[in-house]
Amino acid sequence: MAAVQMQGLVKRYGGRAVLDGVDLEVGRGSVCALLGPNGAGKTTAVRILATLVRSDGGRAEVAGIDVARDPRAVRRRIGLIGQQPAVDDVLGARENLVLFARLHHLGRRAAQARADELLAQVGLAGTGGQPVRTFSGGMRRRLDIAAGLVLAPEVLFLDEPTTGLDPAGRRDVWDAVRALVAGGTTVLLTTQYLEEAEQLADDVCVLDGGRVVARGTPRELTAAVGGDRLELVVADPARAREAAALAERVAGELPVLAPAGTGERVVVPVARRRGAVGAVVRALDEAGIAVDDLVLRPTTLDEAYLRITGADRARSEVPA
Amino acid sequence: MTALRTREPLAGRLRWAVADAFAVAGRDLAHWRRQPAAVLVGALFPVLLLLMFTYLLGGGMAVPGGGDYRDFLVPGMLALAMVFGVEATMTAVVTDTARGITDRFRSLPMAPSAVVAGRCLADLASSAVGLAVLIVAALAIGWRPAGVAPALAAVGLLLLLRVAFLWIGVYLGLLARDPSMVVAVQVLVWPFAFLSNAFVAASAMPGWLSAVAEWNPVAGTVTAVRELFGSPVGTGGGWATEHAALLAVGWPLVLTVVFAALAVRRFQGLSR
Amino acid sequence: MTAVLPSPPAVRDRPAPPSAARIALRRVGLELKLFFRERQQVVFSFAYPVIMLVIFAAVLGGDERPGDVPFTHYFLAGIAATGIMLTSFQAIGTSIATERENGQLERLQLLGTPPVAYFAGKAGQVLVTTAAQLALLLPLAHYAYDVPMPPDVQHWLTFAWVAVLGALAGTVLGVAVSALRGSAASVTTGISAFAIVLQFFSGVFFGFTELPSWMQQTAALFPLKWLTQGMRSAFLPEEAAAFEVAGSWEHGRTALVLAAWVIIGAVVCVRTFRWRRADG
Amino acid sequence: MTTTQAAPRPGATATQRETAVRVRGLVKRYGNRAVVDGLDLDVFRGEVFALLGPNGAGKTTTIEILEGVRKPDGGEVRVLGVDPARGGRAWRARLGVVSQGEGAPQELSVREVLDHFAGYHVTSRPTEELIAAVGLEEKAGTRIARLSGGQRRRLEVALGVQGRPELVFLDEPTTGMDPVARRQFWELIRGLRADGATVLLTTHYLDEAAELADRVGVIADGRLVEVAPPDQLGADLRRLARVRWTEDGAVREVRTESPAAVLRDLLSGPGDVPGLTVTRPSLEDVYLSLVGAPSTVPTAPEGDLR
Repeated sequence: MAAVQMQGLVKRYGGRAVLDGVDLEVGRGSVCALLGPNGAGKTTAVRILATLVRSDGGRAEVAGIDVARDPRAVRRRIGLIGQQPAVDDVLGARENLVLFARLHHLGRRAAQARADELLAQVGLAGTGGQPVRTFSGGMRRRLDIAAGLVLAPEVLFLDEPTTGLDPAGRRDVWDAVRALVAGGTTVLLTTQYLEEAEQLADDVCVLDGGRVVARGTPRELTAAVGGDRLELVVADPARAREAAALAERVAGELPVLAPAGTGERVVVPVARRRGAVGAVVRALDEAGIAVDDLVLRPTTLDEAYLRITGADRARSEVPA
Repeated sequence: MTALRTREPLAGRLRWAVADAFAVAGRDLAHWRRQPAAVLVGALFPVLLLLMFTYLLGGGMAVPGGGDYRDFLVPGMLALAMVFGVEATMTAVVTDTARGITDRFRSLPMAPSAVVAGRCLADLASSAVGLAVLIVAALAIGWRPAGVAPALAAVGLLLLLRVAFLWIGVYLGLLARDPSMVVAVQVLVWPFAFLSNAFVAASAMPGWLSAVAEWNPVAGTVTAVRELFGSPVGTGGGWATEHAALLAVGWPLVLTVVFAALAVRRFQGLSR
Repeated sequence: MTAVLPSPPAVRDRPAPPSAARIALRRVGLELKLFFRERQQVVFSFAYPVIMLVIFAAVLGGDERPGDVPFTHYFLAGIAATGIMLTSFQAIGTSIATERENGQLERLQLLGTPPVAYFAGKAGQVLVTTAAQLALLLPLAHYAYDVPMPPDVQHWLTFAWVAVLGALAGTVLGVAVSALRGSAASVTTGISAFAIVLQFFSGVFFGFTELPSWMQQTAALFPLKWLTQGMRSAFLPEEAAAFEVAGSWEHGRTALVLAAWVIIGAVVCVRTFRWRRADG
Repeated sequence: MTTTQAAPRPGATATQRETAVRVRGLVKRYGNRAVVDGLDLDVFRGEVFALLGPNGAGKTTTIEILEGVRKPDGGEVRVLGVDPARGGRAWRARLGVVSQGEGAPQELSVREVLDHFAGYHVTSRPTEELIAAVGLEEKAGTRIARLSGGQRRRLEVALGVQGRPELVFLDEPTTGMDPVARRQFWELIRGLRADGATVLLTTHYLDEAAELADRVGVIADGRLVEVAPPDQLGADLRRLARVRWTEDGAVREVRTESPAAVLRDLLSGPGDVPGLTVTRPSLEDVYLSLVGAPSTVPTAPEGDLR
């Protein structure tokens, strides 16, 4: 059964359709990343699912419950971490968390204990009673995330959760999300940071202009755009062309030459043909071309995304 | 998939609604602890006004039907202090909405009523403190209530008035997009205050204005509280003055019902 | 859609930045545009003096003030002064506190905007809105309540310089109080409370001579008292001067105090102006 | 399918090493906590310098001191040859700043904001050109209050480069921008650089630093702990490659300094090696180990063949 389900979801603001018939399903215990340009309707979709906004058409269910019909039952099962930190800035970090824990109906003791745990988890344990007003953007963000995790929710909505966080903070958040998912939580995540989607998401859904323009696993999306590529740096730049020619013969596609730090970099698209990597390496070895560096890297989701929503605006539907 | 509705027993839900309301109110009380100056200024402003009016108008103002102007003014000021509370409520609501706290509450499994009930509790508590300060100040300049029991009844009526203005504040707070609207309300509260019997007896005003002042939502409370405190009432006046006690209960109830309904509608409108 | 900016010439020796006056002019345009886009603000700025005039005229219309001056005549001067205070002091103090809180001033600082140009923008907006407000109030007072307008050119001139100096002094006072610590909301509340108390002290609602002397002396430190007195000198007959505290209109002193507020205040504000919120 | 590599970086070869920003022993304390604690920094004219570091490491404070809006407690600072604390308007006019705040009036449209602030510079870039450069064409008539966070960020960037600055400070400029906007921003920065402007930016996106910067500096605990071109940062760490493949349904991994040799061994047998990848520590791995955060960088070769 799907933990999150949207069918033909429509939302208009002043005649303009922000969501224009969105269908999406997120399986229980999985992570789905909602991607799309600024203003594509991602936040609106999350706010509808989190019962903050009513849709103008279509249906949305969270944990099997219609969000319009029984919002309170939905609220008991969700956690929301919105784009703007929503915490009381007169109070301190701990006071905030105790308040939210109390509103999740934890007892006084339990609320305080939970607050302390969360503070330690997001690295704010040392802030004492300092009012949140004096926090930096990153600290506020961490507090906001802690506030969304008071109880492990059945479904967690994360709206650009790591915006403004440093790489270490980002990894902390990812770890926290993974731990929740391991415990059975379903996560719907929006992000502008595609590595985040690659790291966390089982499924990716790209929104553009209020519609779903692509959907699939990160692997499927990247495969639809292009396969892996093999990047080699040959020790002797003079033999780069030779290496490229060899690679072309073996892999069957035209490699690209580009100068690298010490030698010459050859980029060989390998279109996921099994054995191509081994064949290229073997052929080079036989020809006596020494390889300094060799990296096989998949086409990134970035590249796939840019193709899907990017400059050419060519919309490619990817079969799910 | 059929929606599974979990029905908690009513008693349990009620208990949580109360607990949630206290948790929300507790947050405001924590604000007091952190910003005592703001609370102090709020409480002292009506005191300042009381002293100023007593001092300024005390000599020249004759109270129709006799009596000391100071004794006439104190109940009026007490009622106006409740009216001024509208600004505090509005500011709190606007700020919470602007900061996303309202949305945070709306996404929590708490009782939706607790957001407002908590606001109610906290604001009533702060108004009660304000009343106490103002009464002490009035006692200090020589005003004396008639007895303890009627005085308590008067305080009850005043807080009832505060409830009405609380709802007006909640509604206006939800209506306002940014804090600059609060200034507008702060300024417009004054004409409202002058158009009542708080400073001048309604009977001392010219024709149509006298009627307006008599039917002002505060007027019933002011007159009833004057009677309860045994302060001069300012004679004359029509039906409205005769039935002050009725209006003192009726007006706040009507206002509460109307503005609570508007506020709830507006609150639900947030999800548009 | 890939747009690379075309190359500008590599300028090392760039010409001097635009003058403070030019930026000030731009600020005035911007401030006016912003003011009139905030509809509620416009309505209440213009409505408040009118409402107060109507109410007070109705409540106390029969009264007379010292020197047999009908209440409405006396009160128009007060309410015109209050209106000016509202559009200058109160509006400016509130808006600067808000702009500081939401980071608009930070941008101006980074652009190297001279504070004086920023103030000038505010002042320009104040002068325009004050003029509009008075243009609404005076005809109403004249046609609905028979309040006489200044009888001759000289009185109109008095009215003009008092209004302009008063508006400018109010602006400076607004800039000064915006520096109070705390959130924009708390500064706003503080400013409103201060404005109301100042109105009572300065003889807007009551005859100034009826006030206790400590209030008179406190009020004399702030522009509103002088503004109100100056307005009375423009609207009331010469004989009424006898009932002022000093027994005369004190034009010289009024000009002096208001100008001092404008000049000394502006210098102090330029020196001490904070573009950012204080840390912590 | 064709792949292109990033353009070569001529900046590294330039011999003029004139500094646009020069900092020695910078100290800034809040209370008794030193946020910046003896920082040295040189940014050369014409280069793009990326400052990396954890939240709270002192990046923003440093930049604000360079902008002259915060006073240092110690050390020497020169920006375009001028002490920022004494920089006048002529000095400021040579700077462009994109701070973390948002300073545009909410009631104005994108175009109105740009038109207004154009008047603060002697030579401003034309509004339409700026709007196109940050990809806000469709939002040009929209009021700021209705823009999304990422769109506001783009406007801030446009405002920051409006006055054709010689030196641009960008504090987390792309936070909240979508990937397309981010790439557009990269183009914009490359354009500035090509025109000879100096750029100092902070970012939490290491791909951005790798893409744009001639040199990267990592700040930790208020000091600069390493400065190098992005592909040379943490050279020791990077020498270790990780070779992975699948064997009997399990993932095997070898960490080595000479992946080619391992590959030769692996591929010497007949048939294919499924799931074969060779990766080197990314800039992010290097960065995390520099700032002392737990990372996945191996410290010594481990694992064995068969």
